[in-house]
Amino acid sequence: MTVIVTEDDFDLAEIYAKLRTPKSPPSPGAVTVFVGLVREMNNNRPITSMTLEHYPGMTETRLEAIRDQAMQRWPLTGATIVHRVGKLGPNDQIVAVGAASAHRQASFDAANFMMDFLKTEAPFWKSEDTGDGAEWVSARDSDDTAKRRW
Amino acid sequence: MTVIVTEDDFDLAEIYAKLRTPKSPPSPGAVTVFVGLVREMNNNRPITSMTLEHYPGMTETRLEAIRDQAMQRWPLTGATIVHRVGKLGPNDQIVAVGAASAHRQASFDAANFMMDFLKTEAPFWKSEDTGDGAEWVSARDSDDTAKRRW
Amino acid sequence: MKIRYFAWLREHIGASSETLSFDPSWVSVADLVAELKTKSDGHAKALSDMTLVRVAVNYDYVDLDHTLSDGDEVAFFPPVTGG
Amino acid sequence: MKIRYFAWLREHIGASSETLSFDPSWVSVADLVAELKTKSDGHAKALSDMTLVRVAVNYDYVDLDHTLSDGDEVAFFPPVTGG
Repeated sequence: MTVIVTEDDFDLAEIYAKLRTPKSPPSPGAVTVFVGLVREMNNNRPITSMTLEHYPGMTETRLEAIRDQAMQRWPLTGATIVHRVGKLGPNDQIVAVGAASAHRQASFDAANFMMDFLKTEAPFWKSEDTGDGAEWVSARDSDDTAKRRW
Repeated sequence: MTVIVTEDDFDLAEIYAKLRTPKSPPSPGAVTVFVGLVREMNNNRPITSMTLEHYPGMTETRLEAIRDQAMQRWPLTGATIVHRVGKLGPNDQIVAVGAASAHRQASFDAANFMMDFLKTEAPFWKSEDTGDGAEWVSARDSDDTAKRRW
Repeated sequence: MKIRYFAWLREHIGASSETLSFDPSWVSVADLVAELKTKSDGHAKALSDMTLVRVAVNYDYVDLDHTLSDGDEVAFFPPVTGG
Repeated sequence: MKIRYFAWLREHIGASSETLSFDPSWVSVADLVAELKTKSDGHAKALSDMTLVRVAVNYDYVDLDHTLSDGDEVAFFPPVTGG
């Protein structure tokens, strides 16, 4: 499990178990896992559902490239990206990234880096439905700023 | 579950589930969880066991203070610290911190902050046994440097 | 040459993809965009402000002055919002 | 006044805690340390270099010039290494 794009829900415990105990040594001393969830409100209106569209082929290519960059930049024993597509409900899991290392700061930074790059480079688009029809979510300048830190 | 010091192993899935779905709203859009594990080697010698001593009473007080600082500093919907004491083996879980927020960077930063402060302020001491008798682990200057970032 | 559209560009154009014969007079992505905008009102609307549109050729992000080749897969989409 | 020792300080001193009657002539932690060092070779060794020792009074980190009060719980230990 390194990069997965799927309509199915994922199990964080499983992602963590594979990072904690890799098939080959060394084992890590530090594992950071991040999960992004569907928010429940948009401008004070409850979100009834979210649909995630993506660009099959390019999505996997970009996610692999982001993971490879993280593996090269930090001394990681493992890194994982899982992203869902299709229709999701409030509080559903959207994305998980995980990074394992001998060093805690490397695991934090690599996970943070992968999220920042995923947010700006991986071809996913969210549309949120509040019951009055779906609306495409706008990209945020803060995401570009976050990416430029690295 | 906010701050726990225990001899028992912990279940990351349970810690995550409580952060993902708090008893009272709002639910988070982002959850970061960090786990520290017993390393397998010390100076190229395999570690057979590690013992974690702590200062009961002060430990809980300091961990609560660290968690409170994180809750005040970032807009969190939840934060958890779990730390084990007693005898552990290679690859065993030592510590978990988790932070949930509407914002991904707040959840990353709060988890990272709690680990940096725990590493320098929470009264735990590790001794590692490589089969030739136990040795107290030395504190690292890099941990003080990490704390001063915040 | 396969052209793909995503999110609101797909909705404006009313199709997720279309296939065009490569025209050697198209040097850059900008030339292809000019051609596509003549195809329908939906195309014109979707591609009216290219500062709102990202372009990928063969899964790599490119600028409007990127040189096209026959057989390229060209995709047009809004800034991404996953994660 | 309860004194507690942890990690290698506990090992050098051979006890995890001891109880002392508060002496009003001890103004600061440094005065208490000077007194404790006279108690045994183990105490003297454990407290010989206070740059290697952290001090907490009633669960708060303090400096050597911190003023003591009767009933304080004073703990001596190395820099922490948890996490």
